[in-house]
Amino acid sequence: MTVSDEVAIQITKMNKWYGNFHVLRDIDLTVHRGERIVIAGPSGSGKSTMIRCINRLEEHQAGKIVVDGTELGSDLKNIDKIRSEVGMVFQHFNLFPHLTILENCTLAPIWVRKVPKKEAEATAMHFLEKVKIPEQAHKYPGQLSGGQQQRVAIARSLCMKPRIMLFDEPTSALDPEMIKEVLDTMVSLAEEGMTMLCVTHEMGFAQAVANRVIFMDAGQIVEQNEPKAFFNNPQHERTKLFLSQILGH
Amino acid sequence: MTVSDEVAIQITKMNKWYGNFHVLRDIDLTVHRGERIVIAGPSGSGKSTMIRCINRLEEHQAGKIVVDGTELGSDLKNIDKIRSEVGMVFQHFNLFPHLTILENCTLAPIWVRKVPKKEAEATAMHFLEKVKIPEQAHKYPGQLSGGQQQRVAIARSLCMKPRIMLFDEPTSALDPEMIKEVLDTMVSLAEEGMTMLCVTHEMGFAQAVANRVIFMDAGQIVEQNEPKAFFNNPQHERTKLFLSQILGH
Amino acid sequence: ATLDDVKARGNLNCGVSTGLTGFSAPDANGVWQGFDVAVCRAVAAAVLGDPMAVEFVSTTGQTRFTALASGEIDMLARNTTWTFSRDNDLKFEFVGVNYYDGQGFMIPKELGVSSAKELDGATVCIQTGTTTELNLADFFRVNNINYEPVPIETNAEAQQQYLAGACDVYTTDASGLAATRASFETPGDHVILPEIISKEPLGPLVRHGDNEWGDIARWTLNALIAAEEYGVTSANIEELSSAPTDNPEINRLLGTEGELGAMIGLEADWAKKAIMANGNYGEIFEKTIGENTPIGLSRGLNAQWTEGGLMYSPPFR
Amino acid sequence: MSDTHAQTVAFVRDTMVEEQEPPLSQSGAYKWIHENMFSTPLNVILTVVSLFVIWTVLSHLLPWAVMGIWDADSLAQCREIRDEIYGADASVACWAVISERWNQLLFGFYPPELYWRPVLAFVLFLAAIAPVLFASVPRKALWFSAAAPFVLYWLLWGGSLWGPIAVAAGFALGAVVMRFAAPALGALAAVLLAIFVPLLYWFTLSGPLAGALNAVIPLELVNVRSNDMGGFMLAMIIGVSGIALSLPLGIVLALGRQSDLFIINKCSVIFIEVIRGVPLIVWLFTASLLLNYFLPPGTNFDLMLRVIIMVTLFSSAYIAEVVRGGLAALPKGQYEAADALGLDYWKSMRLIILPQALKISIPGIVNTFIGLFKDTTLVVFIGLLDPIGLSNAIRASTDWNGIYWELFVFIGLCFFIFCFSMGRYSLFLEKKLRREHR
Amino acid sequence: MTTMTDPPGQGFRLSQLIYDTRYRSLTIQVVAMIVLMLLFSWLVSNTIHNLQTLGKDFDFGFLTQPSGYDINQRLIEYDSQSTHGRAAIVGILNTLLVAVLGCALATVLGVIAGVLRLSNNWLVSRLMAVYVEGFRNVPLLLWIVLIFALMTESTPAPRAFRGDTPDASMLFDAVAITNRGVYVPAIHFASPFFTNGALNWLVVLVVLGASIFAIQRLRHWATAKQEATGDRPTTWYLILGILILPTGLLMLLMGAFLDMPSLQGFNFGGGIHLRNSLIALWLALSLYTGAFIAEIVRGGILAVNKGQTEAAYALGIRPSTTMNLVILPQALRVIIPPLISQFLNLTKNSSLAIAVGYMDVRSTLGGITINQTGRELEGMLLLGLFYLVLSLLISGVMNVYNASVKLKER
Ligand SMILES: Nc1ncnc2c1ncn2[C@@H]1O[C@H](COP(=O)(O)OP(=O)(O)OP(=O)(O)O)[C@@H](O)[C@H]1O
Ligand SMILES: Nc1ncnc2c1ncn2[C@@H]1O[C@H](COP(=O)(O)OP(=O)(O)OP(=O)(O)O)[C@@H](O)[C@H]1O
Ligand SMILES: NC(=O)CC[C@H](N)C(=O)O
Ligand SMILES: [Mg+2]
Ligand SMILES: [Mg+2]
Repeated sequence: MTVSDEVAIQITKMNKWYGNFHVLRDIDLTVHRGERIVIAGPSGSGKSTMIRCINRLEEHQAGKIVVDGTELGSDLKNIDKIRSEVGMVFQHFNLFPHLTILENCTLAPIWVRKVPKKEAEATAMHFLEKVKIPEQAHKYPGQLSGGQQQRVAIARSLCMKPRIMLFDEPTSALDPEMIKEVLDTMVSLAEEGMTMLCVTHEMGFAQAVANRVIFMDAGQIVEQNEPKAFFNNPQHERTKLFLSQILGH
Repeated sequence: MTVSDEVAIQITKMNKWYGNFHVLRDIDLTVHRGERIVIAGPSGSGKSTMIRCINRLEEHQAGKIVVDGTELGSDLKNIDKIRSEVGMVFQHFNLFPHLTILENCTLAPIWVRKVPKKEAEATAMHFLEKVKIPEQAHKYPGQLSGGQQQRVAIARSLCMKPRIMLFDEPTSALDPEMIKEVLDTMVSLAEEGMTMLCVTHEMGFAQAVANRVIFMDAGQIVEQNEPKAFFNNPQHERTKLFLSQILGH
Repeated sequence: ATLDDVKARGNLNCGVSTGLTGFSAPDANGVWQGFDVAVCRAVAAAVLGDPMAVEFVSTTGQTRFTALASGEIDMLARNTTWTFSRDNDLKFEFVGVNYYDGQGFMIPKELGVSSAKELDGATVCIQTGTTTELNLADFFRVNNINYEPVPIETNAEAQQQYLAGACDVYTTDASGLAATRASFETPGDHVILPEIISKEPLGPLVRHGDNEWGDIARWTLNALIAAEEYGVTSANIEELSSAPTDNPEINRLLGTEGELGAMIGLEADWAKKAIMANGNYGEIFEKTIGENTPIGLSRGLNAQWTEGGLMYSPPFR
Repeated sequence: MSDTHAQTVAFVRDTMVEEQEPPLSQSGAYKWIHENMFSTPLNVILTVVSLFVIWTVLSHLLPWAVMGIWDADSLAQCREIRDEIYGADASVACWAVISERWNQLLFGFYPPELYWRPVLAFVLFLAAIAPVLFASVPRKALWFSAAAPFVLYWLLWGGSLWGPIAVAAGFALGAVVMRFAAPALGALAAVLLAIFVPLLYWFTLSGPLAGALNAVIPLELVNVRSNDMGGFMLAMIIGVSGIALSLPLGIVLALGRQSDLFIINKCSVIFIEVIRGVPLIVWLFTASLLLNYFLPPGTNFDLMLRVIIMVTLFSSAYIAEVVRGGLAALPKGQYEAADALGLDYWKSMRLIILPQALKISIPGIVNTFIGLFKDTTLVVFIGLLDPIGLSNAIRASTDWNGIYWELFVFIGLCFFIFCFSMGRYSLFLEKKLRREHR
Repeated sequence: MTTMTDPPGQGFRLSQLIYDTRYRSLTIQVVAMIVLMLLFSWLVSNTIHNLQTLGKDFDFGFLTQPSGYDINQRLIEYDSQSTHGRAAIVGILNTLLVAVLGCALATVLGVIAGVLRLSNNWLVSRLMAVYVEGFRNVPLLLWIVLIFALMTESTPAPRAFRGDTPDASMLFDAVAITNRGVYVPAIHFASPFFTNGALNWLVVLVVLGASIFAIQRLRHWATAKQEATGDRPTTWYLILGILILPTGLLMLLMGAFLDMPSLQGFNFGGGIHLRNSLIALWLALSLYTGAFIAEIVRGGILAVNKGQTEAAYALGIRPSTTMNLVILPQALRVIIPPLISQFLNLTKNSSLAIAVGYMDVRSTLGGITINQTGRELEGMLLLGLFYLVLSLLISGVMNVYNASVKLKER
């Protein structure tokens, strides 16, 4: 688990509004290759919005986002390039219900990366094995449990061989027994050195694998630090309040 | 808490199939008046099915069920008689959302027992007080919390002055804070000597009030014993496995 | 029986056309007027004593027979042609003929057509559910010329389509053509071709199976015709019926002699009331469609037999 | 874990960033117009095309409609006025036909001096459905709703008030029988009896009873014949009675279709499918051509009544499907809870299931009603004078021969206003139900 | 294992018919059956009795009698000497023709309007809302009548095309729009293979079918290639070529030429005559049903979770590919069942042909035939049966489809 000096994501003075509502304010963030960052913060603080800006699911209105050396703007080519290099896992999995697990995993490689079908399937099976559900490959998403579906969603992203992975509360829609299996998968990914940005409230996970924890409130980054320091010695008032709430629970 | 010799429910060699699937196999069970029985077992073992057979929400195909001296068969009069003597509380409360709490409670007494409305309301208020929510009598179920709803469901059953109460996982759809209030209500019922059959995984409750714990698996009664012996010294392999799982959890 | 129904109901349900000037159309006050309407009023007068006790049901070519068969109307007086199959297959009973007619064609003058034989390729508006559509098919087939039929429900609709030029020719009974043309802004721009391609004896009809009722309708119509023949008019009828005259036929007709009324289950002066409703056949004709009306039909075939026409009532005896 | 960057990344914000206004290009009318109309080349094309379409339609329609002439006795006079004001080439509407025939379009040939009756009936009708449609109206008002059909009938058709009262008494009789027979005989027998006794009463007693009562206290209104009713009033009568009458039948059919009893289930299914498989217009023709064949010889009633019967059967099939949806939407637990309390089938249906299922079904019923209301125009083909039928009659008169658009536009507009607002109401209900049920 | 026995010592008692669940349902059903039979036989006996009084019988013989009337639009040979049965078939074909044309156009209109209603162009989406609400809330009959009136009143009569300086002229010298309908050029063959025109068309159709088959093969090949190499070859120009060239060549070979409509006598001759009645009915049905379909399409697209699009975008899939591979397949499952019931409605609504004098089956069999023969019972029965069979067929197809696309769930 080494962090290189190479910059994977560079966000400078990024601002975003929904109508007149100022959701993201002066976000500055540098993520190095191999870093694993956990983003925490109260609901509505703009966590999802921020990571969705990184692969342009939302448009930012001011400032600059550079991913892997490519600046995100309205240039469609850049967007396509970045999207195929940044994987994303959603809270509600968003698997394609009309396709089998295998087809879910091969769809993007075949149509975006133009990988031959055979090869795409081989890759897919490899990642499905990694998330420990190769035997479900020919079932449909509706036939799997929530935890299994989330693992498929991770495998599906991995099939695009992304250099960066974004997770938006990947476990919050799951039953407690299933949370563990998904977190395990994420830990093993982290161990392989994947650059990861993860919005989560699983503080155990944060302490175990994160290089850095970012705390957001009211659309801004309020505090960031390495996990140990962050949890044991929060500086900002809001961070303290927040931590007391979620840890006391 | 005395158990009389009088038999309240007598089940002999009862069998039930869903299509070709043999859900209940050779069930034999005698419940005495005043007994409080907790039924446990893994999911799908047939617990719900068994207690639903007792008031004929499900039909059994072989064997005999005698409730309070009346045999459950295809005779409608007997079914009506037994249903009005056996109260049932469901996992999802199943209150009638279009009626107020009070109306929920007086409906059956008025229409089945032909009790005058005034009297039925007096009884209902009495039982609502017992479950500690008389002040909610004129609200609608949708306005109450889950725990309150479940207590109303219990009061509704009690209004029919049943001699036997069946509970099917009455607390499993509730948030942890609410479980206690419902269990308290049930304990106070138990203390009054009501004959109770209760499917539940609340082992604390079982130890506190049950006379007997029945463990079911794969449609059969695998083991039964008084609670202390059952928890401390399970005999059957499956019981041990099951207890290790739910207690270890 | 129909007679009892009508008496119990207190009015007569009479089927008429949806609107054909001179034959049946409501006037500005909503009161139905016309040649066919007069027959209904005469029957109502004979049966109920009140010519206004009629409920008019407007029917199209297609709905008229079912309205009659289903009992919705008691009689149909809607320029309907008496044909074999209507009489026998559709099970109706024509009670007589109140207008002898034939099918003709109307065409704008500017097209310069002078004979129906020149209509090759023309678009022809016809009313569906009529004899005209059958005659038309025969006529063109026999003469081996082509045409394009445009089926239309009502006369009003047909008139509109014809005037808009959606069809070149409009064909129906010659009387209907005259009536339609009379309501045009410039009737002079349209000609009715000389060919009459069929016989169209038009008359009122009732259902099969109730002969009593059929007789009432039949003899009411005959009474109107006979009245003209004997010179009984609305002007002199009071006088003629106040005391027996020296013409026994008139006496029997007007009920001052004999028991004819009782024989068909009506009062003795039934025919008098019928005639008083709108006058005798000739008077009705003159008032509604005669030469002094905008429609301007001459008596022609419809003159009394004594005048060389076909109107001939069997004797009242 | 690598700590190489730990020191460099630690960051605590000391001053919070204040909320700022979005950049100018991101707000206000400029952004709205840009985003909503000109964001891409395709969008620009669409905008231009739409503007063109709107302009074409309005530039033809508006002057025609707005400059229309409201005061004339006939089309010819209308044209004269037009020539005077605008010149001969102008194309303007002649709304005079509406102002002249307005009453006819509303009431058909209903006697003008009695117009107050349908108007009053309409007001009463609105009052009667209010408690059904809006939960906030006191429940007691439902009694008025139950009585309304008889009052409305009496107002519209006239005759003796005792007739409808005697008929209503039959229903009351049924209810009484049900109430007293049920404990003694069981529900099934009681239901049968509660159907049979009123039937017997209607066929034997009710007529003479009404006659006798009327002789004692005459409460009569002038009779108006169905033939004289027309226009929107006719459409309302057919639509409303179709829905109101088909509701009970539809509920029975829906219950039948949900039933496990093979024969009853299949009969309901066949009835529903047959009715829905054949166009309404064919059923209307059947009503006008064939119904008399199926009834005892000599029965011969009003075409309007026959149409109402047919429309009732027709809409009952649709209502049945709507109600079935409502029944299916109820959780199984409701049925089970009712069973467990010892309620029998009829009681649980009446007290638990139907009240909830019907509430869920109201939007669907309203939509069925809209469809039915539009379909009432089909009665023109069997000779009833609905608004379209009346427009034909008006066009056939010499005064208005040659007028089209004004009538069609007016009738269409009336239908639109009515159906559109009903549609909105049903949407509102759907949303409300979704909120309540979640 | 024991089997269920009756309570001992009790024989069958009559009260069991009502109180015993096993017999109770039987009792109810038998009672219902008896009531139904009684009702049914009452209706039948009434009918028999009524027919007798009227002196009519129940006989389908009229179907083989000559009809005596002409039908303007006929897809098969028919003249006034043909039988009533054949007239009915002509009517059925006309009904099917307008239904098929209507379904096709309604789908196109509906899809366009539905998609445009979701457009982020405010003006366009409002315009489409106006279209949808306008058509949905006004009776179809009124639309049919309006459109028919629009066509007869605002288009010139054929005679306006006549003369040296005609008031009206043909579009491109090929299409004449008149108040009797639209005349468009027809294709005829100068050196046909068969003397019978229909057979020539059959040959053309066969070749066209073969081309479509070839296109299918081509697309298979493209898919296979994509699976093997990852790249999908561009095929649209090949597809276009295969579609047009063989058929075009064949038609040239057969001496295809355009038969232009031209004024002949009273009317235009030559070409194909699309009657006003057909066009008005077709347009009205399509516009009306299209409004409903637009709502269905809109609902279907909205029913696909926004997360699906986002997931596809996040994977780097392009919007157009996302539409094809992710949104449409899911939306179609939601769209197609109600779409088919709209087709059913359209087909049933085509019976409103009566308003414009279009000769559908209701007008021939259920109109003129009944009127000329007085066989209303038989005629209405056949007519009802025809519609019923048609709807059952269509809903049968729908059920098969529903079963085949049902999402697999746990
Ligand atoms: N499409 C939108 N339009 C307007 N406001 C939005 C939109 N999406 C989100 N918001 C608002 O933006 C703010 C930030 O939302 P965001 O989803 O990023 O929060 P979050 O930190 O992810 O919260 P949570 O933990 O609940 O997911 C919230 O106040 C939300 O209401
Ligand atoms: N209506 C039914 N048709 C077919 N199988 C059924 C039906 N209801 C239940 N089953 C099956 O019968 C078995 C026993 O079900 P039951 O609900 O009694 O289990 P349970 O012990 O109550 O489990 P749980 O703890 O999950 O409620 C299960 O395998 C279930 O799948
Ligand atoms: N045109 C008509 O309305 C009547 C036509 C013709 N006399 C018939 O009876 O069929
Ligand atoms: Mg979020
Ligand atoms: Mg259970």
